[in-house]
Amino acid sequence: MSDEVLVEISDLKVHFPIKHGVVFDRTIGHVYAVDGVDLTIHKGETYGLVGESGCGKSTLGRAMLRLTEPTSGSVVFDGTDVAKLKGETLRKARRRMQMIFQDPLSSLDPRQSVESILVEGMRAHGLDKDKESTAKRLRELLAAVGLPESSLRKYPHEFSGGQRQRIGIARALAVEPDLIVADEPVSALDVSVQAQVVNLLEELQDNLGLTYLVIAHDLAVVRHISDRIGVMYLGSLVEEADSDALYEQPLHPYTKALLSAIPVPDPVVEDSREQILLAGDLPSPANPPNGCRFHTRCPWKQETRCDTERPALREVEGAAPGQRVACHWAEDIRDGKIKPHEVKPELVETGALNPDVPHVASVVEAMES
Amino acid sequence: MTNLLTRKKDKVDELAASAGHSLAQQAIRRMARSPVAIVGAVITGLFLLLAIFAPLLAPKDPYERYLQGEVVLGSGIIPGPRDGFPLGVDDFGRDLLSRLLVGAQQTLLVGVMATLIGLAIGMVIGGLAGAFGGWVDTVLMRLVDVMLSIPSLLLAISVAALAAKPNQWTVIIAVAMVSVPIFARLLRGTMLAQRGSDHVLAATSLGVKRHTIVLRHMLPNSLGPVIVQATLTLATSIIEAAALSFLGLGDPDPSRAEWGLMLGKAAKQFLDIRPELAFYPAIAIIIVALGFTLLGESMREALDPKNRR
Amino acid sequence: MALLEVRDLKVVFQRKGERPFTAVDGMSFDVEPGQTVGLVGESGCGKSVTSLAIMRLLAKRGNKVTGSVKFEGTELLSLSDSQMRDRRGRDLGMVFQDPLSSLNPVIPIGLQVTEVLERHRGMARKKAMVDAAELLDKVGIPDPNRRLSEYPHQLSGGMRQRALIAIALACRPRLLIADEPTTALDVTIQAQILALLQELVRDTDTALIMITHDLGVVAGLCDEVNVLYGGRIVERAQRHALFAEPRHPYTHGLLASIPRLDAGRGEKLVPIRGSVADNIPWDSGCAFAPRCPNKIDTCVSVTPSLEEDRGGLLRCHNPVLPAAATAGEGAR
Amino acid sequence: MLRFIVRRLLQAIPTLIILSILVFAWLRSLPGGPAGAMLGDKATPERVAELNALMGLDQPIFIQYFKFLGRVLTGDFGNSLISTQPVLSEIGYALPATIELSVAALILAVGFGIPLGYVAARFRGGFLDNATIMTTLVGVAVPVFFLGYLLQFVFSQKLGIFPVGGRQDTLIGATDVTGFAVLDGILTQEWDASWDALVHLALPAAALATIPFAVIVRITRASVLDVMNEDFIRTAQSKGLGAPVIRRRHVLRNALLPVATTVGLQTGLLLGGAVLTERVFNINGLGSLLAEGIERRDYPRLQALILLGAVVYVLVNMLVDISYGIIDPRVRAR
Amino acid sequence: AESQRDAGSGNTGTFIFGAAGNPKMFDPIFNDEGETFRIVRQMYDTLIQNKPGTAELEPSLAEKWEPSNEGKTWTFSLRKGVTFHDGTPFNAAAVCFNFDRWFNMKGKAAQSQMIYYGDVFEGFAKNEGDATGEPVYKDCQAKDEHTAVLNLNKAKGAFPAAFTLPSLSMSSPEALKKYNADQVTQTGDSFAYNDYANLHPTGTGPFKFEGWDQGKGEVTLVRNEGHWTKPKLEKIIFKVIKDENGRKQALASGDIQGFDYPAPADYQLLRGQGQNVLIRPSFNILYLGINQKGNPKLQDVKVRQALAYGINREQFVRSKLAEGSEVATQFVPKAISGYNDQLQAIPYDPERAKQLLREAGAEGLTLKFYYPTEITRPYMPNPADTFTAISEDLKAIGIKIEPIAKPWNGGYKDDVQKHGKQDLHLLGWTGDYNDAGNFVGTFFGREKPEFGFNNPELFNALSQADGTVDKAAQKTAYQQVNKQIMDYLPAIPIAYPTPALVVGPKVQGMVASPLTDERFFSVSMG
Ligand SMILES: Nc1ncnc2c1ncn2[C@@H]1O[C@H](COP(=O)(O)OP(=O)(O)OP(=O)(O)O)[C@@H](O)[C@H]1O
Ligand SMILES: Nc1ncnc2c1ncn2[C@@H]1O[C@H](COP(=O)(O)OP(=O)(O)OP(=O)(O)O)[C@@H](O)[C@H]1O
Ligand SMILES: [Mg+2]
Ligand SMILES: [Mg+2]
Repeated sequence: MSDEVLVEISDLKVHFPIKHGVVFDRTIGHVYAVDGVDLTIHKGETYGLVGESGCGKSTLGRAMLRLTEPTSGSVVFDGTDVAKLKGETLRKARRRMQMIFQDPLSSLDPRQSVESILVEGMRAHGLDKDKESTAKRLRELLAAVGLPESSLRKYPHEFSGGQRQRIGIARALAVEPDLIVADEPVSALDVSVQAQVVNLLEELQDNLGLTYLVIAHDLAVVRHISDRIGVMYLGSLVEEADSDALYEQPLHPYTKALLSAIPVPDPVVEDSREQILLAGDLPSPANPPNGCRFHTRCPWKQETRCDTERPALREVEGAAPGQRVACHWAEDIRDGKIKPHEVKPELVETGALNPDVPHVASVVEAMES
Repeated sequence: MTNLLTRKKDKVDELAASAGHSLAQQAIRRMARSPVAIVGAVITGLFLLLAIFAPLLAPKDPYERYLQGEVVLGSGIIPGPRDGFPLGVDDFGRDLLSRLLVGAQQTLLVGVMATLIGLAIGMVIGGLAGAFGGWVDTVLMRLVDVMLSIPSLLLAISVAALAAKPNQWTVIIAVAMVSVPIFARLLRGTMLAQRGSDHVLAATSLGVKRHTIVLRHMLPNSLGPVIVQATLTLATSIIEAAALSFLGLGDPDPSRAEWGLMLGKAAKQFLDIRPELAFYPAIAIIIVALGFTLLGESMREALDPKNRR
Repeated sequence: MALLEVRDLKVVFQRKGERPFTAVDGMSFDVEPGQTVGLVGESGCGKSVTSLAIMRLLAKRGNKVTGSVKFEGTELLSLSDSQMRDRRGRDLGMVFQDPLSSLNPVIPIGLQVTEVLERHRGMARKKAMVDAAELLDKVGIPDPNRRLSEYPHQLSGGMRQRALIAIALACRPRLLIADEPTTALDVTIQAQILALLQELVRDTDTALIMITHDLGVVAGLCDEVNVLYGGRIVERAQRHALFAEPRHPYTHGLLASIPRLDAGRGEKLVPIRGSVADNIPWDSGCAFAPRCPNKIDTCVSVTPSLEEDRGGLLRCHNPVLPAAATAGEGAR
Repeated sequence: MLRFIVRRLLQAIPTLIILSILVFAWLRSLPGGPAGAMLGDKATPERVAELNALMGLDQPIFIQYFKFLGRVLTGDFGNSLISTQPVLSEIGYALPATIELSVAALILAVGFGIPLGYVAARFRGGFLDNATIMTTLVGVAVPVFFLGYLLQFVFSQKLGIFPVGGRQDTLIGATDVTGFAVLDGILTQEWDASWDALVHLALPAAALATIPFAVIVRITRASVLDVMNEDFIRTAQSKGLGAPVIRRRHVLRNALLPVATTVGLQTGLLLGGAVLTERVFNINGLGSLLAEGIERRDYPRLQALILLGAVVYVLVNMLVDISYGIIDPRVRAR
Repeated sequence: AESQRDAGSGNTGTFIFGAAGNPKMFDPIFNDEGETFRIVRQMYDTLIQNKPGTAELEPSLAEKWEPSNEGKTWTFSLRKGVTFHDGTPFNAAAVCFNFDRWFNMKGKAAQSQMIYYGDVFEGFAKNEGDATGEPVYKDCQAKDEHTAVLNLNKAKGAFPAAFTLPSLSMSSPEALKKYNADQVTQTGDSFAYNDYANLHPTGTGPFKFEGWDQGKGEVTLVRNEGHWTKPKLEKIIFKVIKDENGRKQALASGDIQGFDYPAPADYQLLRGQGQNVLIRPSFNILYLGINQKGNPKLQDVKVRQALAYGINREQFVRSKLAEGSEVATQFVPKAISGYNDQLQAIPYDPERAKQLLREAGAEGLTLKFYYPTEITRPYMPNPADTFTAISEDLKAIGIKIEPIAKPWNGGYKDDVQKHGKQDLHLLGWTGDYNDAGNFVGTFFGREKPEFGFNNPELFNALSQADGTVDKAAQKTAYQQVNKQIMDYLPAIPIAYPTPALVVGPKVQGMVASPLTDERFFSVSMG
């Protein structure tokens, strides 16, 4: 780990238009999936991103790699703004940033052998100079992720979940990237196998000096592997801190609640744990609340500012170095000056913009998808 | 570990089932156990053999007017079965059995070519729409909508009537046009699904070139349903061609031994005096169409991830 | 007498042309009134099949259920279909994993709640609606009257799960079976739902069978925990005992392999090697043997039986010793 | 809901415009031309040329198109070349027959298809199920016109149960009110006329219904099976609900969704099949108009019929969408 | 509903005839099509008519007709006491009104629809269409109440037979005026007619128009009580059944009591059911056209003869055509005055054919053979079968055939008659009235793309024959011409098919006409 900055994201926004129309679709609103995120990742570190489902973690990760077009903002990767690259330069730049997906199987083309999966990226970047060196490289890759050499001729469906994820990791490694974005790398795996992948990721980082952005909704996993953690809520970062600092002294009410909500496999801890139960549900990202996005569920919500002024991510006096929080009242809450109160859950309006409702122009279309 | 989304895991299983390579093998294995599939395969197999070797199998020249002298339509006489003519002759005194056998070849030709042409055009349209999305998709799909909004037989009739110089290909193309929108929509659907899929995203993030992604990843993975549909289309094409023949829009060479043509003519003219002339080709068409349908349906069933376990 | 006595429950799936598959293999456990019993295990170990077998909700064909399930002394497995229907929803309630797909998308929430009241309480629709609103209110759904006429897709995930719970508890059943009720939900919502369940069960003295793969959930909720592996119970203990001194190498391995929020960074996780696919059939030894760090020769030759062990039950030839806190070293 | 309907209507406009252009361009590119069709046997080349000039067919094609479009928009499809009657009134006369036939076929297909599909699903894998599937597969493989002849041969010629064709006995002297023979009989209380019309409908409707019937059976079966596997059915069972309630309240409604769509798509097939059926059973409906129009290159009639077909198709599918909205609240919400 | 079938068993006096298509409208002058003529004939009378069952003339509205002035003047003595269906009297003024109406018809649209008038009278007072020539008609005078005098600008062999044409039927002047009969409008691709044509046709004929139910496809006529023929039927219904099988079955089941043109293959079957198949004497000709411009080899008469010898017409006629059909010996049928009975049919002799081809150096000849689809004609019940039979025969003498099928209206007539794209083609002709010129004059009277030859000698002979006013002299002239044609062999006459008419067992008094000119006044239901 160093202080050298590898990625610097500033004011990144990704808004997905919601289309709807009579004759021609027109945009009637946006899903504010990522809405103004600033974030810095240092070389060699693991940055963890947590948050509830739908808060924009994956979108952020993808926008970083330009797999989703950002609406605005910049993603400076090692000096170049990825958000502005085009065509062939973008394609070339992709070599240095790779992704690991949640669902190991669907991210592997079922018709490709492992060899072909691994060689494809190398070929795209001219790394497969000659047969011998390629073969050597393949052996290295397999060894690195702990798969037998005989795997090369096999197809993804012939592997177990954990092994498939290893193939996905090997594919990412094949092009010798600097940064790997891992989007829920273990959440689709059996409980007993998750640790294998987590350990592998850590090992690879040690050996290859990789930089990770690990996305998960599971704070325990994130805390385990990350150096620093960003907590997301409704498209923006609400808190960012070193892994331990975050656990020891969460400053944002949401972080507090999140931490307290996670069950620990230890009855002793569980029995004594004091939970902050949040009321209500996550509002729709298409219709985020004004002011602080969290104010609708916040037990520390104040009369002023919270529902009008959107708090920026800031450092707080007396907090751990590098800890930043987006709450107007962080200090007062920490110091116990403000007491939590009960929150009446608000109705979360679903309906037209509900992601559960398929958006189709006609039934015929719906049937096909 | 908390919160393992088993829901998502189910999907993984499903995908494992539909994974390309295993998919084919599993499907074949499952089909080998299904009587429906076996019947379908046997019928289609026999039909294919028959079609290929028809000229060798036919006992007589299907175009020679052996018993023409004995045909007197004015008195309603078309000679029936007799020595050397086990099924009798048609209204030109030609051997019916030989014509039926050779007809398999023509029928197969019509069915296969119509399907292939429909498939080719449909795949180009659907493939472009699916690969590019956006306005290309919008424009192409509007076109397909239009084709869909004309009932299939009308579409075929229209195309058949359009031909300046009708020949066998007119029928084939007419029938092919009917399946174009079906193939186009099917391929587009699967391609679009592929577009957002993780493995395409993975290839993009690896920096694989766009056309390579389309051709190497998206297209091959979209083919399964298309192949199933093609098998089913073969059956409907044969029937559709017969309907065109019936409406007088069929093959303009009136003496060609083709089931649809034979059926169309006999159903109109000789149902009262010699119904066999209509029944034999009709039964042949029904059996073959059934064969392809059975095969296609069992293939669809076998490929359906829902039926796994 | 226990409220529910499950004895030697066995479910065999048999499909034409395929080998029979034993999903649940001699399961026995008791649930006392007011008690919360946990069934924990990885995906595919037979948790859901067990619960469905108890509720007699498995398909009529393609499987064979043997053994005994006694509810308040009545053998459920030999009840007639209609007698069993009378019990379901009244004596036995059930909550499923996915709240969205477990609610009928085309019927208003209200009707889905009142249905059960009408069925078992013989209430008229109007009266049932009033009760339904009360129920929704009790499970914490705001503005219940309005929600009655809404459809499932108009509710958020957490609200849907609350509605499902309301349905399951509508007739005050003696036993509630919750099959991974929070798996599809976010942590903050999960916490709400778990708290709600706990409260309802406590208030009404309902017994609860909690099915989950999340040891954390079990730790906070259950009185007694059954750990399942390959369709059999491999370990049973009171929750404190189980987490303090896991005896079965599988239980132990699970605990060691998952990161704990309260453990610091850097502590290496100890994975269980292999995967569930490596199981061997129970009749030729211990199913877990191929993945077991404590494997000894007998493990692959003699099938272990469930035996008394320090106040709980254990199915293992070579259990983890309490001292061996570092066991599982051989996991790699 | 109203907005939803309006929107679906407006969405159809571009489709119809493209269609009109295609239809127009296509018909104009056909050899022969209307004059030939009009003049029949006595058409000398000179007369044909003269008529063509008279009808403005020598003008640039796009001018012809706009003139055509202008007339179409004012509801004027011109006169049929064959009958010289206004196409619109021709269609008006033929429409009831085709509607009667299609509706009867649809009623047969839906009325028998859904219950049978449902029963097949309930006894999945059993004899009844297999027999049903086999029947529907065979049903799809039989050419409609041949089936028509077969039915005619067996039921009217051999058994004499049903009339061979037509819509009604000529001499029954039914009073014409709406043009719908069955309905007219009811309106005027000429019950024998209604009955006669129904008897005439039986065979053609049965022939026309086969394919939609087969498709509906199979879709129903598949979707019932799908729904029966849904989690919410398990929820309903866990409530202790009886099978009939579950079936009625939970299975059927959800299972009907895909069936509704299929029914919509089948109307396209019905129109095509009507061409063949009407021919075989000698019904003077749109199908015969069309067949005759094609044979004799009756441009005005063909244009009108194809456009009408597309409009009907679009409308029916809109109705399906609306019914979908009624059944499924998720669609309504949009 | 008052079911008439149940009301009285047996004779109800209603005759239901199965029509193959909808009528166009009922103004005879604008019509050119058989389905409509069949109905029109029952409602209107012409000045002269054909004697039932023949092509001989007999009085109708005119009791006598007299040519004078070298055939340029025709004097008609009219039947007395005749009234139109609207009650107005039929007289010489009405006759002249009709002739003047036709002659003075205004508007391109209207003129373009008067096909038969154009053929016979060649021009209008003011020609608005391009293709019409000098008018033959000069004027008409009502000499007295019952004598009409028609003056022509030139004599034509077609007269007086042409006065039997149903197009030249007499309509009620009152009705014509009242219902705007002359108004024919053209919009877009099509023509629209007036109330007279659609709703109020008014003639003097044995049956009156009652109604046209387009929904059911039924035209109903009722008896004209005062008609001099004393029609027996109370009512005639023309019921449209477009499908041939449908008509056949409707007849079998008693839904209809007659239809036209049954397929030859069904004659036996129909008779077996007790139906009466009435075979019309042939008044038509089916020929194999030869286009000499298409292939230069065809300009050699030997090659044309070879084709004639190579076709087994005997066999074709026997196996494919109806009984009574005969192999054609020339281009006019027997019933036509001018038929040359000296001429023998060219025999089937494939060896001779090959020999001739060899002599002409035309072995291995490849010919484009056109045939029409989507049509049946009285002279060609099944074009595809006809094509098959002939082309197979020609293949047998070593000629290669390139088959080209075209829809009748979708290019066949254009290609064959206008552009002459073919080498060989199938066509034929049904006579309109008893006049040889109506056949051979139409075919070979001038140079045409259809046949692609220029034979001034032949053209001359034909026009002279046509101009001969004396009937006997004209007959001899045509016999001569027919021989000349067969020697030159510009095409090959194949057969004189006999189109039939079928009626149910109870139908009596139906007389089949060679000209398909059946008038139902004599029909009764037994
Ligand atoms: N392509 C897209 N078009 C429209 N909306 C999108 C798209 N992708 C994501 N969204 C919406 O953006 C929001 C954020 O999605 P995202 O996938 O980034 O969430 P997430 O935090 O990764 O959630 P999860 O934990 O469920 O993966 C969601 O409401 C989602 O519905
Ligand atoms: N209907 C069935 N037919 C055949 N096998 C089945 C059926 N239902 C379940 N099984 C099998 O029985 C085993 C146990 O399934 P069960 O659903 O009980 O697992 P689980 O413990 O609930 O897992 P999860 O955590 O994924 O829900 C699995 O291997 C499964 O494949
Ligand atoms: Mg995500
Ligand atoms: Mg489960």
